[in-house]
Amino acid sequence: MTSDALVRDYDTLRRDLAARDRGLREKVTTLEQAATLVRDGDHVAIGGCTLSRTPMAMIWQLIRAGRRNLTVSRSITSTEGDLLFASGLAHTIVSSWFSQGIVWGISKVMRHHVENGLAAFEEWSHMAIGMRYRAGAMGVPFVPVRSMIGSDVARIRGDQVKPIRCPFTGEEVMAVPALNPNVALIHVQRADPYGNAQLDGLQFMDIDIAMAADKVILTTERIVSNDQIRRAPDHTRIPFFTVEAVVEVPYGSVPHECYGQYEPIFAQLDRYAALIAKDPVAGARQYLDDYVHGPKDWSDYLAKVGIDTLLTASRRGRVIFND
Amino acid sequence: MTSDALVRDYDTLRRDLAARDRGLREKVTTLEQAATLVRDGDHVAIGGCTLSRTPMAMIWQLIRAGRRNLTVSRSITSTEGDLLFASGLAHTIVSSWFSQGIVWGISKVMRHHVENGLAAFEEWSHMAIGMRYRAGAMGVPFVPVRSMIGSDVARIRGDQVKPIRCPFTGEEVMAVPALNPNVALIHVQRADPYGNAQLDGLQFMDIDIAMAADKVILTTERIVSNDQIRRAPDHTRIPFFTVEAVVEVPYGSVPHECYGQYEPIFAQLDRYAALIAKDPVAGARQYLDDYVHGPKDWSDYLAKVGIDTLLTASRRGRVIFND
Amino acid sequence: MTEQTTSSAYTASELIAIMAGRLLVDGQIVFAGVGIPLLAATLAQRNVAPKLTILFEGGVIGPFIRPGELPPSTNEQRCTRRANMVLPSTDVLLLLQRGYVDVGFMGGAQIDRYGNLNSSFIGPADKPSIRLPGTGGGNDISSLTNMIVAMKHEKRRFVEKVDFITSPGWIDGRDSRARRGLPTGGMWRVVTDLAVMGFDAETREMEVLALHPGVSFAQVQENTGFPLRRAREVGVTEPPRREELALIRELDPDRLYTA
Amino acid sequence: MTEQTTSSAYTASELIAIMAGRLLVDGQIVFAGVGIPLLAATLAQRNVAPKLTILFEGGVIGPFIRPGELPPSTNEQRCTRRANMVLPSTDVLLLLQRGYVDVGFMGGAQIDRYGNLNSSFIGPADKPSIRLPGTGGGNDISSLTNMIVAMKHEKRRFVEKVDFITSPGWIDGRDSRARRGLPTGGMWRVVTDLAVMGFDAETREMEVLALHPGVSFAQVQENTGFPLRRAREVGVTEPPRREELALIRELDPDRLYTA
Repeated sequence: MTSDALVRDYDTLRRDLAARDRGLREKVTTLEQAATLVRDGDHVAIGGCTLSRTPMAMIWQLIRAGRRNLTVSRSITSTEGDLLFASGLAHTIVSSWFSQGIVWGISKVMRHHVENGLAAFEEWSHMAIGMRYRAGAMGVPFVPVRSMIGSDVARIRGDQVKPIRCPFTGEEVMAVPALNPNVALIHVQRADPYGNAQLDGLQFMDIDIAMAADKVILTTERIVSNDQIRRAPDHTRIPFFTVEAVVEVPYGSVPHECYGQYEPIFAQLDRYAALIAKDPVAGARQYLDDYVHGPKDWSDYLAKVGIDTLLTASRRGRVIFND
Repeated sequence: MTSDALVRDYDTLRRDLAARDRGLREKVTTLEQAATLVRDGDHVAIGGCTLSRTPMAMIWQLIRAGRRNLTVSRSITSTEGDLLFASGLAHTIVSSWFSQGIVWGISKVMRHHVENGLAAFEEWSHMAIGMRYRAGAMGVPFVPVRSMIGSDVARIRGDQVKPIRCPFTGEEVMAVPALNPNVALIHVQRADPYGNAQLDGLQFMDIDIAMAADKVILTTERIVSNDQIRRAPDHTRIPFFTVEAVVEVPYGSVPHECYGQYEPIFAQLDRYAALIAKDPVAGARQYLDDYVHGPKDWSDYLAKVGIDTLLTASRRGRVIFND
Repeated sequence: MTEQTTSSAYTASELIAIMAGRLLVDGQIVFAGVGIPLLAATLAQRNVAPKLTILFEGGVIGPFIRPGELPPSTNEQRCTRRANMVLPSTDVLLLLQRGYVDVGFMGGAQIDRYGNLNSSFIGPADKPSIRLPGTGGGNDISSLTNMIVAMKHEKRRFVEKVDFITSPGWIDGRDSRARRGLPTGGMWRVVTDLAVMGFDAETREMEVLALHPGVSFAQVQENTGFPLRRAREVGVTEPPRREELALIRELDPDRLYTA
Repeated sequence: MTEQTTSSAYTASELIAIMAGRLLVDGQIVFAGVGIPLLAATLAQRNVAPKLTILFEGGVIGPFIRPGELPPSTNEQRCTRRANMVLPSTDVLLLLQRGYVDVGFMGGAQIDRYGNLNSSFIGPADKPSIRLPGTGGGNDISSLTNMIVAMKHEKRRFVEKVDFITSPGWIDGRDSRARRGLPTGGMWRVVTDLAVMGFDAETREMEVLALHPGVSFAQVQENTGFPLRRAREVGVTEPPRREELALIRELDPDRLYTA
């Protein structure tokens, strides 16, 4: 399966999943090994949203591993999107919004790539992306929605969205196509060695993404025993059989946040913004050199961000729940 | 809006919801008052499933209040369905399965009513009912599914299900129509006075039912402060603005179970089964007289079930989680 | 197989549960219905397939049922004991549609030559002589995955053509299931107290694969309302072992499902 | 209104936030975007509408934002503080489609005579001079509910026709929105640092409803790239009150959104 077909046909979808070993087995591995599960050209969906629970360590590893030509989708794209473009990892980003964040203005890196035709930012409404993952998760080829209708957001999608008539009411709604990514990258607070994941707080689209994807690469702040998961089964949000790799990566979303664990590293985000403000190409390259290619491993990267900075972010991430 | 239209048109659906006061306000009331929110002829959806989290106290109150001609839907129907038919409360039950439970055999009360044309049991697949509620919850008139196709379960639904062609893949799937009940009856472990509800364990279809319905009548084992809800917002499953009434009813599912609180009252269920085994009509009437019309209130009903019995059921309902 | 490890004193239901449980493979994901399927899957999980993952319609992934506390349906809290995950029931059914499930496993009231199941109506649907409890998740499961059915072998249950197709098997045989719009799944095995049956790969007619100890093909045919095919080699199943019987009696001491 | 309770020393953003916040009514359910809308909704909630329920795109129902800790987007944990509920972001957006939301409230980069918003492209979509960040939830919100937009009043932002309709307003005016397939919602108010505008009930052209203190209609027209209508009676808004300004400065002491 390539990421060219808009909607994978059902026989192929079923066969792709049936071919995978979905049995209860341990999947704990390293970032390096997990990165081998992503092939050049894959459609990779990214969990979390904006500055939240971004699977940054896994993205960081994929850039280091030199993967190319990915199509990446995410509800809302922030600085990780800049790195995906600047590193050459992704040629297309499917998203509803793409910039560092409102307080930092429009992403100059995104602008440079898109305005010069070096890469594509394929825009869908936020709900439409969510419903595309949901259709994929449910194993149906499309779902009807009532947004995007009548706007240019729909118009420029061409044949990727289609009006459809309800067979009961006769009214016209919009069909959005299922999205079944080849790989989903998801970062969570807690998972067991089989890949049963428990998410705290904001879920964004992660559950649908996990169900829709051919396979999930899970990074987690902490690996806990299967026994702990089984004591609170109604907190489990992602079942093990969707997951192909589990990697324990403390501070795995830095410089973004992880709910209940740490807040975004605003100093790091400001530093990045300042770098690309001068020159989006050189600035992004320097950031990649300094923070992605430079460190010998993820811990080294964290050391470069600074232990005081991390502890402050942790304190701020927890203090909100002291109230 | 009557329950005659298969799918309510969107304008009416939006208008019906817009007309309701969805503001943050206290809604604590009594079973008697809550029962006035259900009108004769309404489509009433029932939360829980089989012997679990059945909103029994509310059903009990509706029978006492003499409501008539309801269409009732539920994922799977057990003894509450017998009472709905035998009391004349419902003329139609929309469900995937209807009997007391496999260990008690086929419901003689259901058989009596259906085989003699006194009432209707309208059968859909379990997932189809779930997807009908889900379409209703999402505000779309239909969703595609891949079950019921090719079976007589679909055939006897006639125009209530329709094949639909995917505009992207060209394949034919089955469209099931949205179901937006007039009222949903849902029993939970915990809710605040505004109607924010936190469910433990099995959710069944309750979240979709709550979102799909015009209004929810919530019964709860326990009313907690809004402050408690706000300390664990990711445990909230039903938002206050779907809810029209909140009634605190300890043991509100008896003789069925409530997850983490109490198990089914098997002795009571055996007693009921024995009563209707002899004569479904006289047996059900006697049960209604003894357990529904007889008691002066819900506490009196519980006293009739027996305090020892309730405490034993509570112990058994909690012991499963001691392990 | 020695005398010490087998036993001939067992009920029909125990036999069915044991034989059906043996069809499950470690590591599989099994969507199990209430009754014998639940019992057989739990038996397999405790016996030979510790990594078997059981799904229940109530919205449960990977529980361990406690001996002596079998749930009255697959929708009660007993079903969730030490599960990996609980989720809305619509979503656990959608796992079938997405393709996560290896095998569906349920009981049946009436089955026909092509493995179609009826649990809705005896007699015409508009004026049935018996209104049965209905599909539950049966239609969804059998529409979307490969099926094992466990049931008593009686002539009134094994009929030429079911009165009503509640849960589709191979419909009218050959490629009729796919042509009706069901490209995946299908009836795989039927386990009774007399034999284990499959379906001919081409015609999709029911065929006897193996006879239970002491049962003849003629006896199976006699209890079947249509001509049964015989597989090229009809085997004989290994009799229930003492450990299997001990386990099943530990699981269901009150004979809730194995009377 | 006395000197003691008003103040003329405020930024344009503060003025917009205060004026926009005043449009919210206690008990409403408001879907708020990041920036001024988030700030204005929080202001209203703390000031005059304690039972206002704020929804955020990240999947949040009814939070209380803490002063000095405004979130950088509507998708971080700061958005969830003391919320009634968090839920998947797709599901919070579906609340709009189902009809639970009274009003959507967002910022805008470019708006036209009929209240259509552009946050996607300056110049042609296939070769834009500026690629803007895109719709986010804007398209969904404006397609499905009644809208308040808060933005700076500049001629380059108030254009005859937007380059690209990201978030639909009244499309080409009159009943064109409904004819395009959007039967509900629509642009209700536009709040700027100069005035509060609505849309003519028939033609759906933008019209000035009220001018902020010291602003003339001519001044508003001068900063608008199309001819503005005047409502039958153009009012003058009450100036920001000291309490409102104090509150907004308490909420945003670092001037994250109100510089």
